[in-house]
Amino acid sequence: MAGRKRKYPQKLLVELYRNLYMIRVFETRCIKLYRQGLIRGYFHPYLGEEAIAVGVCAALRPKDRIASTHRGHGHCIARGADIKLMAAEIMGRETGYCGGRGGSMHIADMSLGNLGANGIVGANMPLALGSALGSWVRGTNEVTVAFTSDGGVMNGTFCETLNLAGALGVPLIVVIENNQYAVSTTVEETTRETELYKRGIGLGVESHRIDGNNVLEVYDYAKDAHKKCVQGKGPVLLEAVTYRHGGHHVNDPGLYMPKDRLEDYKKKDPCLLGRKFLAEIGAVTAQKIDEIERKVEQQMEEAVEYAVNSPQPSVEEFLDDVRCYS
Amino acid sequence: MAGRKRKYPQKLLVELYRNLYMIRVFETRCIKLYRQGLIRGYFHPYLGEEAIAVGVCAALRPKDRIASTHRGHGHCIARGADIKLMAAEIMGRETGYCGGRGGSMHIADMSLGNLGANGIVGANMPLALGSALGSWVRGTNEVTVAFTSDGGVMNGTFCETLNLAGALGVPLIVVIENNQYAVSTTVEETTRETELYKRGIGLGVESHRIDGNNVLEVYDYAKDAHKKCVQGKGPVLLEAVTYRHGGHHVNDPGLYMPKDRLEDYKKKDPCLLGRKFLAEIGAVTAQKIDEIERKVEQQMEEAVEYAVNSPQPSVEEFLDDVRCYS
Amino acid sequence: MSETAREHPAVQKASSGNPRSIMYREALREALLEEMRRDASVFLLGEGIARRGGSYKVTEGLLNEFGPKRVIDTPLAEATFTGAGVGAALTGMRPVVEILFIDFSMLILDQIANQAAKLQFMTNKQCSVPMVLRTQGGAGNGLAAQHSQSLEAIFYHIPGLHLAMPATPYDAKGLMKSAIRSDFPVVFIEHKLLYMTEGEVPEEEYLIPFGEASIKRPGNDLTLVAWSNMLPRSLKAAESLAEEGIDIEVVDPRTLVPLDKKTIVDSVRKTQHLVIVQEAVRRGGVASDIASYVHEEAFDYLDAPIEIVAGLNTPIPYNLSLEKACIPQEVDIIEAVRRALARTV
Amino acid sequence: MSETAREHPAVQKASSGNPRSIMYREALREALLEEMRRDASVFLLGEGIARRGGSYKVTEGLLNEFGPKRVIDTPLAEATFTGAGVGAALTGMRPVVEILFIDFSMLILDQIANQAAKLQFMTNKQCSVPMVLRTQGGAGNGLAAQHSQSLEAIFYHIPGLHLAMPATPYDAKGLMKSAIRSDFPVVFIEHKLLYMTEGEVPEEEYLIPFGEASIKRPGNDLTLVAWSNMLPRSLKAAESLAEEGIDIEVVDPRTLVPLDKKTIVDSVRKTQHLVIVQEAVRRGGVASDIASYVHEEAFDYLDAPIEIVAGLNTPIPYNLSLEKACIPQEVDIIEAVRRALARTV
Ligand SMILES: Cc1ncc(C[n+]2csc(CCOP(=O)(O)OP(=O)(O)O)c2C)c(N)n1
Ligand SMILES: Cc1ncc(C[n+]2csc(CCOP(=O)(O)OP(=O)(O)O)c2C)c(N)n1
Ligand SMILES: [Mg+2]
Ligand SMILES: [Mg+2]
Repeated sequence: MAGRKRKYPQKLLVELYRNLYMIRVFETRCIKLYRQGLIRGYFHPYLGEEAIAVGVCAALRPKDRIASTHRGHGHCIARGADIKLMAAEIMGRETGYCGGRGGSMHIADMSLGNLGANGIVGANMPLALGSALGSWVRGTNEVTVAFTSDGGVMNGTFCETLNLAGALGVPLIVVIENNQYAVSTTVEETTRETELYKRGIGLGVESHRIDGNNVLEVYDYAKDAHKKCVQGKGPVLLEAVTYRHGGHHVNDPGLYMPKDRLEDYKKKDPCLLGRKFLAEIGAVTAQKIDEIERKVEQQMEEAVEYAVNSPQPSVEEFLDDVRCYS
Repeated sequence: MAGRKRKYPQKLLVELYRNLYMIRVFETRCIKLYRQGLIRGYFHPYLGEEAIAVGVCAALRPKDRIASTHRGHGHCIARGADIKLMAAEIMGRETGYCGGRGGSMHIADMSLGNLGANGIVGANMPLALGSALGSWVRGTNEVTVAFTSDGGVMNGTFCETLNLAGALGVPLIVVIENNQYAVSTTVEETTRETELYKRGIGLGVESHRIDGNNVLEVYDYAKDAHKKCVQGKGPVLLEAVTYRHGGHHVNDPGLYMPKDRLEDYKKKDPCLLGRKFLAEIGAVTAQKIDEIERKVEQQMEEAVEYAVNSPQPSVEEFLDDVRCYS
Repeated sequence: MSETAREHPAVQKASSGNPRSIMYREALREALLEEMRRDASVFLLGEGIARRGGSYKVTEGLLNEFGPKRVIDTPLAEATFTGAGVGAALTGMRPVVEILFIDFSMLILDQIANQAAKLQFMTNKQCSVPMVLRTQGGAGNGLAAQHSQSLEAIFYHIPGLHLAMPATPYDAKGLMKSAIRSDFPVVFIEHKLLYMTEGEVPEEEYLIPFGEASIKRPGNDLTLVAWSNMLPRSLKAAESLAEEGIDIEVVDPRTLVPLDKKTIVDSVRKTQHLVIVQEAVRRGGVASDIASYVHEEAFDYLDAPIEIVAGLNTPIPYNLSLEKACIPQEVDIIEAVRRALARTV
Repeated sequence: MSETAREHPAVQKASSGNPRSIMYREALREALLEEMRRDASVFLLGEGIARRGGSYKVTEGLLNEFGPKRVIDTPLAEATFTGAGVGAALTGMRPVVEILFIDFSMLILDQIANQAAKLQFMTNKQCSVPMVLRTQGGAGNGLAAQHSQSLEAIFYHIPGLHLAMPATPYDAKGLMKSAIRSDFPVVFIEHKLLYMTEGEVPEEEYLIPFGEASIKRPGNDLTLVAWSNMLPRSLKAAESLAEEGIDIEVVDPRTLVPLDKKTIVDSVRKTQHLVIVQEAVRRGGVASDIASYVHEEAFDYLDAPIEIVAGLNTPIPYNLSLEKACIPQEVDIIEAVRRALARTV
């Protein structure tokens, strides 16, 4: 892709940066809320990986779909979710995306084609395949993106999904978010071939390894992959290499992550890069960018206020609701 | 491997051919018994694929182990099983390998390191991995062979197993018996990359595609793979290409198999080839070979007689036996 | 159970024009065919279902009519093609996924129990999962431990699934049509010994709602609850006992989830005796659960302990006489009935 | 149940030197440590168990002592590393495989139900599968539908498995040691809310045999059967009721397979009333099965229907008050006891 000339309209660059920054702010603010006891359960921040969700989702059309992971807030926001409803959900409120039933690991917004986060690593792959398969059966051409992870790749569903997608030629993009760790276990410990995209090649599927911190590189590859899928030339596999800015979840200090490695990755922080692209390619002034950032921060505060002031779900209604399962 | 000079002692060639022919005779005779109503349940003949089991097992030491498939008679015989006990088992007799509890799909002989056939396609892979893992943990160097199939490769356990074996470096040889069909479904229909060994490459594992009808080629590759495993350089993946001589099981006429294709493969019938090697490389006379064949046929008749005259299992003893599961 | 009515249109009893007898497998095929014609979002996924028409011929000829996009032969990747069914269902399709043997469903439980069953709930009803998992269970052919199990209890225990186990061609067809139209994920368990059995099935379209038991034989002395292949066996036992003047009511729940407790409890209140027959192993089976409801709701009506006739707690052996010893036979049912009635005195 | 004795050496009651109180998770760790020291064929497989010492610190420090060949961090390939445990067990090792959450065990059921549970049987006892599957279940932390289930009923229904669900540090240690020495595949279910609870555990080595219930509180008026995290809750309920003069016997089966029916039935014959408390969903749970045995064997002793207090038939919600509404609470147990006793009059 080096040397390729793609035009990036200012509008796109603004959108990309706004989303990068929104994820950054959302996660940072929610971690604070977690520490204050307002959020419970598992919470896996997307900090440091923002460019992947943002770059990929920018390449999609409204009718396309995504299937997300346990680390799903970034995908959600990049797909256009309402952060009010997200915040309310992870605080377990009635007004949240899932009425407080789902929490962080299960946020979905079917109206935006976001089939939801998933608490079972690897399980979203078949779901995404099915979504793409439905398009293929109907002859419509919605493209589905399955986000997965270096850990998810180790699960049998990865090969099964990519293989079947390849056999049928369904419009599926699989994006590996290779942040180099499954909790504290490194990729090196769990496979002999650490370039994970090569598994796609073994299955005859077009596969690339890309810089997951560079939102424009991600966008470029996703755009191409999307085009191929629309043309019936799918699936495509993208391995986006990145690094977490912290531990596995909010309660993991990540002491096993070498400090210098983290420092290196922070130098190519996806938000920093995104801001740089906006300034240099988009020719947006620092002042304008600051304005964008303030706006995002303000939206976040509104979301927090909304969520904090939202009611708890009613136990009676809940009991009524679940009677259908008896 | 072309041009390689390996010496094949006459003794080895005799052993190989004896086993090839034994499988041929066993399956052919048992199909007859099936038609006569003496055998029930599923029966998947190994006819046409004999060279794989025979070539691989000839490369093993007594202390090595194998994990077999639903199409397991060939592996069993090649590993040195007593065909009397095999025949008795598939007739459901008390004297059979599993006391009539197992049948064709579950014959095992732990004393020979044969961990058994398996009715769940793909499920023997993790079992074989565990067997190799045990050797690795203990620091002994028994090698384990996992036989699998073109269908089995499609299951997630294939990639998971090969990947974990690779990560740890355990002494495991995976042998794909690619007979080009899963029942009536072709490999082409179910994957975009029909050269199945490439999946191993994607996982960083040494992988080869070989002629599954040529017992010497199979033996050569298995011998090399075995050596690597003993040296701690495993795992190794071998894809042995072959073709069934009939339908999927005894009741499948295999009408979907193109006649000319089958004819072509019958021209390189593993038994024919084995006989040729014995005559040409081993310098054994046609008369001697005929003698070997007669001996095998006689053993088979003895096995049938043994099985037919064996008692049915006692229901009372059975009921006593299974009380431990209550 | 009022949701049932919402999900499943009421029975449209066939105006029995000319009754005809067809096989269970043909009844299932008709159901698939009719629903696929009616609704383009219905499609089939499974091993050997297209070109080969299925191991039991249930999908025979469907490839010809509907083409390879609606009748799809899959690789042996059960977890993933099942999950693909779930994903397709989430996004507007009505897939019917076939797992050849219920034994292999052990490979797909994450997609069924953690995904299909829970997605509607976890998303607070943003979506539903209108898929059918067709599978086949039971012993009786010498297929041994990994091809003979009766595993309905596992699905029965997972909230969010519906569960049908028809015993007759009539029920098979009517329930399959309802299953395909249901917005719940439905586990639909056929029995390998039933495919070739025959029964009357009207030409006219009909549906059978979930959650409605069927009284297959009315009677007054004892209630016999049985489903799937234990139904014909129980009916035979009832006939044998009728010759001695014992008048048995045979109730087939047909769907285990939702379960028509009312019909069962009403019957027991009338007969005051209950025998439940299940092919699955005794420990932790559905029979125990049904017994627990009846015990609760008809405690004062029961004249004798509820008898459960069930499979032995063991894997199924290959040898046919051993296999037989593991599964309830007519004689076992008759003995249980006698035991239950003997206590009365 | 006589096999139990064969498998598990009789309890070696600790000569209570100096009683000390340790946590459930520490008790488990001690069991692993002792057995690994005693027997070089014992090794551990799981996610994050080596370097990180496990999510609940049960395997902390074991990597240091035993090295990376006996404490193995695996990739997220549950089906395969579990199956590798089965294969290793088949060939002379005694693996302890950890599945982080019992919810994820839905990924490994083929290896457990079709392989581990059946191999001894299918090979006519040519082999055994001496492996332990350690896993953890239950709700109570706002972990939502895919990290909160109680799924023991599924394992309970598969012949060939043993099943332990200890509630106290003492039982956890003694049962884990027996599990590791057992020649049956053992499913060992811990509870996430119990890891930090404390209890007395002797310094001296001891084993607890499978199939022996423990009467955690003797009493005369009613029998309460509860296991895992429902035990402390039931004991609390019993204490509350004791203040009103209601004298409850609390029985913890400790192992569900084999199940010590005798202790339960004897207790019910004495108290004539039974309440069973289970965290798992009501439908198809183990409680129903226990009820069915008691119903059979103590029919004439029961003065009132057996009460089952169980989880709601629903996936578990994230919100804490909704979660609480799904799981039996002390007050639910107390109410059930009152209902059961009220009928007597
Ligand atoms: C099937 C399954 N196994 C284990 C877990 C527990 N778990 C949650 S996240 C995680 C690590 C995942 O690492 P990776 O897949 O690389 O994703 P990342 O967290 O790095 O984004 C584990 C082991 C799970 N949720 N699902
Ligand atoms: C998990 C699983 N799925 C499906 C089956 C049913 N089945 C038995 S053999 C077979 C075809 C297997 O083909 P392949 O794996 O290529 O082996 P082959 O029969 O060609 O040796 C199928 C679908 C099974 N036994 N196990
Ligand atoms: Mg990762
Ligand atoms: Mg094949």
